[in-house]
Amino acid sequence: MLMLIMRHELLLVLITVILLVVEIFLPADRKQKIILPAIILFGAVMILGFIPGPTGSLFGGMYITTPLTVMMKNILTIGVFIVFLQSVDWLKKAENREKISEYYILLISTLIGMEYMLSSGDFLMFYIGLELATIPLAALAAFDRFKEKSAEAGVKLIFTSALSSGILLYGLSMIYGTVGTLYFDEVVNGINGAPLQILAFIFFFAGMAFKISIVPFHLWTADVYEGSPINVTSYLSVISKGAAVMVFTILLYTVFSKIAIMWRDVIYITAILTMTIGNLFAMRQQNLKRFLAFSSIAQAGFIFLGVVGQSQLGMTTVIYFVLVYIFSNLGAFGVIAVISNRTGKERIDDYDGLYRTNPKLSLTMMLALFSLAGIPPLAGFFGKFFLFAAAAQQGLYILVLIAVLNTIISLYYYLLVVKAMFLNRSDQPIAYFKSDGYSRLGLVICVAGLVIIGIYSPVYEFINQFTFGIY
Amino acid sequence: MTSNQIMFLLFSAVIVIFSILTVTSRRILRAATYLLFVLVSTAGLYFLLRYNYLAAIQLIVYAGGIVVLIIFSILLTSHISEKLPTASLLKKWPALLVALVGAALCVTVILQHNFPGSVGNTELVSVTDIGNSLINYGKYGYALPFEVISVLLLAAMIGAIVLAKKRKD
Amino acid sequence: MNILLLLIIIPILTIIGILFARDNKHVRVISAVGMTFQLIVSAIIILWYLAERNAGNTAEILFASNYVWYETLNIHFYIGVDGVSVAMIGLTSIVIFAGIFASWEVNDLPKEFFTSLILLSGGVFGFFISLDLFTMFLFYEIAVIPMYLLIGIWGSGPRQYSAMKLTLMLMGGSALILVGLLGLYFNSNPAGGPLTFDILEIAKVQIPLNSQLFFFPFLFVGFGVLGALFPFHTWSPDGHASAPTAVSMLHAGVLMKLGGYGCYRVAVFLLPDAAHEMAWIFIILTAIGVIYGALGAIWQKDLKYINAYSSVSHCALVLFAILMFNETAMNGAIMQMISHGIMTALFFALIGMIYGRTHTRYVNEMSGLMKVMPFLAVAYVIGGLASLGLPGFSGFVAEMTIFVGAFMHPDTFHRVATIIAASSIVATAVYILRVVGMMLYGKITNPEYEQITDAKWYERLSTATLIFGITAIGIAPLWLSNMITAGLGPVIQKLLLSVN
Amino acid sequence: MFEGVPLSWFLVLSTIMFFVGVYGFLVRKNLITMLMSIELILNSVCINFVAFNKILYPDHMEGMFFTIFIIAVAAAEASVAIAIIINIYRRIVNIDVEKMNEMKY
Amino acid sequence: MFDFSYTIWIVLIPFFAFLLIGFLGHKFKPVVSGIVGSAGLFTSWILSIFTAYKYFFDVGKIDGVYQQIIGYHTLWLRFSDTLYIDMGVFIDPISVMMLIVVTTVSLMAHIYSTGYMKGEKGFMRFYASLSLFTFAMLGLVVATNIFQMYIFWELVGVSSYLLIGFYYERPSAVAASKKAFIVTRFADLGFLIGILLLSYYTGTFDFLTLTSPTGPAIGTPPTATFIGMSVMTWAMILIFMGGAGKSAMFPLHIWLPDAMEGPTPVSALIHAATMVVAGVYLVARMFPIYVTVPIALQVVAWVGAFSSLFAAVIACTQHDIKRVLAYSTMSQIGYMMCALGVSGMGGHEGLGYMASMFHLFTHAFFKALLFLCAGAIIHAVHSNYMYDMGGLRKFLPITHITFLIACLAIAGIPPFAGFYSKDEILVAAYHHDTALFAIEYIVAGLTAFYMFRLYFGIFWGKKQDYHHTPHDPPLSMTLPLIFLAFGAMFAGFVPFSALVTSDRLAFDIHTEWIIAIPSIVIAIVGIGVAYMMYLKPTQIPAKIARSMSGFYTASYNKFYIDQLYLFITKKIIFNNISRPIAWFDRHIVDGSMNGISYVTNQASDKIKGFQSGQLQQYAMVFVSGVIALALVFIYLWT
Repeated sequence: MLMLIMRHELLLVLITVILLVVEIFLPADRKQKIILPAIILFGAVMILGFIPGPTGSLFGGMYITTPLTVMMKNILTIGVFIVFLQSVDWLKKAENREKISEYYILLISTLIGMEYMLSSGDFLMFYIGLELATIPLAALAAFDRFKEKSAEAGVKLIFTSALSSGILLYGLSMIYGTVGTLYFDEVVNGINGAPLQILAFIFFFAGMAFKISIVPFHLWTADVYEGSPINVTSYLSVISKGAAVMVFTILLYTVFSKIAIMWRDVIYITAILTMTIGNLFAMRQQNLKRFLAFSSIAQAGFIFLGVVGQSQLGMTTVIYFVLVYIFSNLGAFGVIAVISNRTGKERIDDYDGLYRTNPKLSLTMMLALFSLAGIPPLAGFFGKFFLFAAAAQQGLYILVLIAVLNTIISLYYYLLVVKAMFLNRSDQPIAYFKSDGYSRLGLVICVAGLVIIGIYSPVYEFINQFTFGIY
Repeated sequence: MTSNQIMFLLFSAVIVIFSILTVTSRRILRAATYLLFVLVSTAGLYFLLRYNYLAAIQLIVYAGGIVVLIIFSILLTSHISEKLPTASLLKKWPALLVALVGAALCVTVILQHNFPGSVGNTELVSVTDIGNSLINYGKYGYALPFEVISVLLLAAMIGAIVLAKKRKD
Repeated sequence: MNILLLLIIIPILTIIGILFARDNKHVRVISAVGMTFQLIVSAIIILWYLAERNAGNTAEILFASNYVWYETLNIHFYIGVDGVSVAMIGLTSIVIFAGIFASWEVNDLPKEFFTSLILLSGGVFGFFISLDLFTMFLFYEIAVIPMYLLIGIWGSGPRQYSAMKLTLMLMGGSALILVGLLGLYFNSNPAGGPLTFDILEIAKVQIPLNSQLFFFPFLFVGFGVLGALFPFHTWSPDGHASAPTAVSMLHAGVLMKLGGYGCYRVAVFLLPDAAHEMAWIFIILTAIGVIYGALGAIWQKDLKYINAYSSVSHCALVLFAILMFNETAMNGAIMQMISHGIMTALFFALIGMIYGRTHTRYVNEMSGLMKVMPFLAVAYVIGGLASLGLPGFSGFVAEMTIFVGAFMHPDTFHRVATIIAASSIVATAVYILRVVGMMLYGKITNPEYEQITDAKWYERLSTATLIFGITAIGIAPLWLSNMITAGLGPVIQKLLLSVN
Repeated sequence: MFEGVPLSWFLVLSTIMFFVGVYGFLVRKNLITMLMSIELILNSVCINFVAFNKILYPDHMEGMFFTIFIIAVAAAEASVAIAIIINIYRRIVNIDVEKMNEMKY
Repeated sequence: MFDFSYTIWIVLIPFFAFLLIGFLGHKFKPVVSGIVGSAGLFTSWILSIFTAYKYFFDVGKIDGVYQQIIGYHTLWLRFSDTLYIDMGVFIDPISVMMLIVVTTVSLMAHIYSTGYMKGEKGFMRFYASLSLFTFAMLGLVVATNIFQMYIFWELVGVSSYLLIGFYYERPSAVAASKKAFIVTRFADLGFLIGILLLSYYTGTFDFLTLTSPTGPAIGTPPTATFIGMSVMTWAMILIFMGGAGKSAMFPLHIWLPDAMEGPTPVSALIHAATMVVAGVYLVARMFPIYVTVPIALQVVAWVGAFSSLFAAVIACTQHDIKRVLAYSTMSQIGYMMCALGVSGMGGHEGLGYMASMFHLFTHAFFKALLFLCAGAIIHAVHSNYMYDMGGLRKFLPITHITFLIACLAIAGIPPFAGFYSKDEILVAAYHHDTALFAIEYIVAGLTAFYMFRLYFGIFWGKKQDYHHTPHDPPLSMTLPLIFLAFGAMFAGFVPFSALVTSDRLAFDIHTEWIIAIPSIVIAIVGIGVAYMMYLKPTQIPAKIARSMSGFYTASYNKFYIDQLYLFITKKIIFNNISRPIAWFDRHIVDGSMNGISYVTNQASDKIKGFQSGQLQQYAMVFVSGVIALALVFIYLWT
C-alpha cells in the first residue's frame, strides 16, 4: 500500500490511460461523448484526493508527500476541475471535437507534472515535473491550430520555456557542482552563500520566475495568454502559476533557507517590479485575456509578499492566496470564456452595458474582479490582507506600502471592466444568452468559493495546520 | 600537456568554433550540420570522461534523433539555397554584449569558486550499474523519473501529433 | 443574541428581500421597512445603552460579544459599543432612513440601487460596532466600494470620472490604513505573546515611540482622506457633485464620519505618544482645511460643490478637535460628526429634491423658490442656519464644544489655531446666506419654476426626520454630550498618560 | 582535475557554449535556428553535470542521469517545438520569429 | 425668599407662541396668528410687570441692596466640570428693567402689526418670527451666564435676519438681511473669542461668579498679557466688539440703515428699542469687569462717542425717514455706550452706568414711537422719502402729535423723557472727560436739528399731491402710538438712581443745571435751525449743501463706509481670496491628484515598448534580467 502515498499522481495517470484507450476505440463522430465521463472521472479523482491517506517518502526520498503537498495537490485539482467544466463549451465547438481527449490528456499530464514537482525530493524529479508541466502546455497553447495567434502563443511559450529551463538547468548544475548532491535534504546543508551559489540561485530563480511570471521574466505571459485558447489561458494563469508559486515557496523555505537573507532581497526587488510593471501594463489593455494576464502578473507580485514573509504565516498565506486566486481568476476567466465562446468578443468595450443584458454573468465577473482587487468580504480581501501581514511581519512596511499603493492601481483597472459592464451603455450590447450547464456550474463554484473562503475561517485554519515547521 | 588535455582542447575547440558557426551561419542546413559536429564533439568529451554509455546516448538521441528531426523540419520549411537574413545590428550588439557580460560573469565566478578537491575517479561506469540504477527505487535509483519521463514523452508525442496532423477533410 | 448583530443582520435580510422583490414598489417598500427597523433597533440600542449606564453599568464597552474568527492570527469578530459608537449608530440609522425616502424616485435599476445603498450602510454599521481592527477595516472597505457603482450608475455629470476618483482616493486612504493596522498588529505585543487586533488590548500596550511615529501618519492620513483632510479632500467635491441624492447624503453624512471616527478610535487612541508628537502638523492642516473649505465654498455656484466644500470645512473641524486631546474638544468632535452628518444629509437631500424640480444646481440660475416650494425652502433655510452654527441646532452645540474645548489647550499655538478655525463661522454664514439669498429669495425669473410643486410625502418624511434630528440635539444636547463624554474616558486617560 | 584536465576547463567550455547558445537565441531569426541554439544551451548544461559528476562527485551517478533526462526532455521539447513550428509554417508560410508579433503592448 | 422660578415662562411663552404659529399657523386664518402672538406676549408682559413690581418694590431689596437672584436654572450643556452652560433666569435690576422694555415694546409692535401687516402674504411667518425674536431677546436679557447670552445673542441675530428679509422677493431686503447677519456675525466672532479668552482665564461663564468682586475675573484677575495688554483687556475689548456689532457702533454699523428694509414694526422693535441695545446691555452686564480694565472702558467710551457724532452727521443728510431714524438710533446708542464708558463703579461714580440704563429705557419708548409713527406715515403715503411728504399734520393728527412728543423727547426738551436721561449722560461725561462731553454736547444739538428737520419736513413744509388722501391708521396702530407717547412723556420720571445702579445701591441725584441749561439751549438752537430751514420749503438747505459740498456728499453717502466694505468683501475676499482658493483647489490640489493618475498613465504608455511582441526581445530582457540580478547580488549586495 506504499503506492497510496502517490495516489494523486497514479490516479491521474490512470485517467490518462483510460482516456487514451477510450479515445482509440471511440468512433470519430462520437468523440464528444467523452466529455462527461472525463469530467466525472476527474471529479472522482478530486474527491478521492481529499480522502486522508498515508504520506511519506518513496523512491529513496526522490518523492515525498506531506499533508501540505497533499493539500496543495487537492487545491490544484479543484482548480483543474473548474477549468474542465469551463472548457466544455469550447470543446464542443466543431473545430475542437476531434481533439477532446487529447485536450484532457495534455491537461492532465501537466497536472501530473505539477504534482510530481510538488512532491519532488530532489532536483531531478523537480526538473522533470517542471518540464512535464510546461511542454504539453505549449502544445495546448497552440491548440487552436487554425488561429495564427494560438500558434504564435505556442511558439512564444515553448521557446521562452526552453530558454528558461536552460537557464534554470545551468543554475541547477552549479548547485550540483557546489553541493554535490541533488537531494533536497542534503542540498540544504551544502548551501552556504558562496558567489557561485548565488549565481546558481539567481539562474534557478529566473527559471521559476518564468513560470510565475515575475518581472523581468514575464514578457511571454501576456502574448501567450492572449493567443491561447481561453481555457488554456485560465489554466496557465491559475494552475500552472499556482503550482509554481507553491513549489517555489517550499523550495525557498526549505532548500534555500540558509541564504534566506539573500533571496528575501531578490524577492523584495522583483516583487516591487512585478506589481508595478504588471499594473502599469494592465491599465492600458483592451483585450480581456491580455488584461487578466497582466493582472495575474501583478498578483504574482503580491504573492511574493507572502513568500518574503518566510514564516508559517507566509507559507499558509501563499497557499491560501493561491486557493483564493484560483477561484477569483477562474471566475473571471469563466465569464470571459463563456462570452468569448458565444460571441467571440474579448474586448473590454465589447462588455459595455453587459449588466443590462446578462446580469448574472456581470455580477460573477464583478465579484471575481473585486476579489482580485481585494475588496471585502470576498476571499481576495483576506488573501491580500494576510499576504501583506506576512510581509509586515518581517518589518517590510515599505514593501507593504508599495504593494497597497499598487492595489489602488489594480483596483483602477478592475473598475474599468466593472465600469464597462455596469456604467457604460452600448448600442449593441452582447445579447442575452443562456450559458451551458457546465460553465454555470463552474461559475457557481467560483462564486461560492469567493464568498465563502474568506468569511469561513476554517479554510485558512485548515491550511495553517499543515504548514507548521515548513519554514 | 597530457594526451587528455590535448584531446579535450581539440574537442573544445571544435565545440566552440562550431557552436559559433551554428549561431552565425547564414545557411540553415549548414548550421544544422555544425550543430551536429558540436553534439558529436560533446559525445567525445563524454568518452573522454569515461561516460561511454552517455556518449552513446548523446550520439543516438541528440545527433541521431534531434538533429535529424531538425533537418527534416528544415527541409519542410526552408529552401536549401536560401540564405538566412542577418539580424539587425541593433539586435546583434546588445545580444553580444549580454552574452559576453554573462559569460565573463559566470567564468569569473566559477574560477573564483573553491570546489572541493577532486576525486578523479577514472573508472568506467558499467552499463549494468546504469541499468540497475534505472530500475532501482531506493536512493540514487531512477525508476521514478524514468517512469515519469515516459509520461512526458507520451504527452509530447500526443501534443506534437495534435498540432502537426493535417485536418481530416 | 447580541442586539448589535441586528444592525448587520437587518441590512442583509433587507438585501435578500430586495432580491426577491418583483417591482419598483416592492423594492422601495422593503427597503423602507428594513431601514425603519434599523432605525428602531438603533433607538432601542441608544435607550438601552442609556438605561444600562443609569443602572450603574460602568463597563468600558457595552453589549460586547467576542467571537474568534481567525484563530491563528487572533482575529476576532469583536463587537461592542461605547457612548461614541452608540451616537454614531444613531446618526447612521437616521441618515439611511432619510436616504431611503430621499431616493424614492430612483427608477433605473432600483434593486441594484437599494441593494448597494443598504450594503453601504451595513458596512458603516459594522464599522462603528467593531472593536477589532481587522473587522473594522473590513467593514470600512465594504462601506466604500458600493460607492463606485452608486455614483457611476446613478450619478450625474462626469459621474464615471468622479466615481473613479472617489473610489481610488478612498481606497488609497484605506491602503495607508492597512499599513498602519499591520504596524499596530505586529507591535501589539512587545512582550512576545500572541498578537492581536483587539483595540482595547492594543490600547493597553505601550508601543515604542519610533514605531508610533512611523505608523501614526499612515493611520491619521489614511482615515483623514475619508475625513476630507486637507489636501486629500479633493475627491469630495467631485464625488458629491456627481453622486445621486441618497448617496451624497450617506457619503457626506456618514461615510466621511468613518474617517473622523477612525482617527479618533484608532490613530489617536492607539498611538497617543505619536499623536502628541505630530499633532501640530495635522492641526495646521486641519485649521487650513476649516478656513479653506469655507472660503472655497463662497465662490462656488453649484449647490453640491458648495456643500461639499462646506463639508470639507466642517469635517476638518472634527479632525481639528480630535487633535486637541482633551475631553471637551473630543466630545465636540463627536458631536460635530453627528451634527454635520445629519445636517449635510439634509442639505444633500434638499439639493436632490430641488434639482429634481429645477433641473439645475447652479444657484445663479435659480431664484425665488421660496414662493413655489415653501416647505423645501424653509427646510433649506433651517439646514443653512444649522450649518452656520445657529443655537438651537446641533451645529452650534458641536462647534461651541469644540471651540471651548480647543481653547482649553494650554499652548498658545493651539489657541491661536482655534481662533483661526473659529473665524470660519463668518465665512460659513457668507456662503450659506449667499445661497439662500440667491436661490430661495428674490423673484422667480424662470417662468418654468412657477409650475414647481412642493415636497411629496416621502420627501417631507425624509427632511422632517433629519430636521428633527438636528433640532433635538440642538435644543437638548446634554444627554448626548454626557453619553459621548462617558465613552471618551479611556481615550482621554490614555492621552493623559502619554503626556507624562 | 580529471586525468590532467582541470574541472575549470570543462566549466569554462560549457559556459562559453551556453552563452553562444544564448547569443544565438537572441539573434537568430529563423525559429529552427533558435531551436538549435536551445540545444546548444542544453548541451552545455549537460557538460556541466557530467563534469561535476565525474570530477567532483563520482560516488553516485546523479549528474550523469540528470544529463540523460535532460537529453530526453530536450527531445520532447524539440518535438513539440517543431510541431508548433510546422503548424505555424502551414499558417503563414514563414517561420521568421520577427513576424511573430501580432500580439504586443 | 420669593420664588421667581415662574419667570421662565416670560421667556417660554413667546417660544411656544412661535411653535404654535410656526407649525399650525397655516391651518387657521392669518389673524389667528396675530392674536395668538399678541396674547402670548400680553401674558409675558403682565408677568414682567408683576416681576418688576415684586423685585423692585417687594422682595428684591435686602439691606438696601438689590439682590442678584437666579430665578430659575437648568443645566443645558456641560463642557467640563467648571465650564457649563446653564439655561436660566437671572434677575437683577437691569434684567428686570429690560424685561419691561422688551415686553412692552414687543407687545406694542405686536398690536401695531395686526393693523400694519394686515393682508400681507407672510402674516403668519411674520408673527412666528416676531415671537421667535421676542423669545430670543427675553432669553438674552435674563441670561445667567455669558454663554446663554451668546446663544440668544445669535438667535436674536437670526430672527432679525428673518424679519429684515421678510419681503424676500425684494432684492434690497434680501441683501440687507444678509448684510445684517454677516456683519453681526463677524462681530460675534469677536464676542466668541472674547468668551473663550474670558472663560479660559477665569474658568467660568457664570455672570455671578464673573462679576463677583472676589471672583476670578475681578478678585484675582489673570496676569497673562498678549501684545502688551492684559488678556482681560483683550477679552473685554473682544466682547465689546460683539456688543458693538449688535448695537451698530462704528465701524460695524453699516447693517443698521439697510435693516430698515424690514417691516416698520420690526424696525421699531428690533432695530430701535431692543436688539440694538443688546450691546449696551452686554457691557452693562459685564460692567464690574470693564471697570477693572480701563483701556477697554476707554474704547467703549470713544467708540460710543464717535458713533453718536458720526451717525448724527449722517442723519442730517438722509432723505429716507427710516434711515434718519436708524442713524438716530445709532447715535443714541452711541450715547449710551459713551455713558457706560465714562462711568465708574458705585454711587456717584456710577452715574454713567445709571444714565446709560436710564437712556436705554427712555430711548426705547420714544424711538419705538418714532418708528411706529414713521410706519403710520409710510402706511399713509406709501413712500419712505421725505421729499414725497409734507404738510401731513392735517391728515394724520394723532400721528403728528405723537411724533412731535417723540421728537421733543429725543431732542431733550424737558419734561419729556429724553431730557432726564440725556442730561445724566452729559453730566457723567462732563465729570469724566471734557472732550467726550463736547462731542456729546454737539450731538445733542445735531439730534434736535435732524429730528425736527424730519418733523418739519413731514408734517409741515410743502404739501404734496397724494394719490389718495392720507389718513390716520386704524385703532390697532394708533393705540400703541398713544401708549408709547405716554411713555415718552413720563418715563423720565422713573427714579432710576434708586433702582438701577452700578452697585445696586440707591443714590441721590440732582439735576446739574450748569449742564442741563446749555443742553436745553443747544436743543432749542437745533430745533430753531430746523425750523428755519424746513418749516417752509427754502433754498437754505441746498445752499448749505453746496457750500460744504464735499462734506455733504460724503455724509450723504454715509462717508463711503459701505463702499469700503463692499470693496473688502467683493473685491478682496470674494475675488482675491475665495476665487483663488477655488482655483487652487481645482488646479493645484485636485490637479496634483489628477497628476498622479496622469503620470501613471504616461508611465504605462512609455514602458509599453518592452512588450513589443518580439520573442527575442523578451529573451533579451530575460537574460539581461538574470545577469543583472546576478551581478547585483554577487557584487553589490552585502
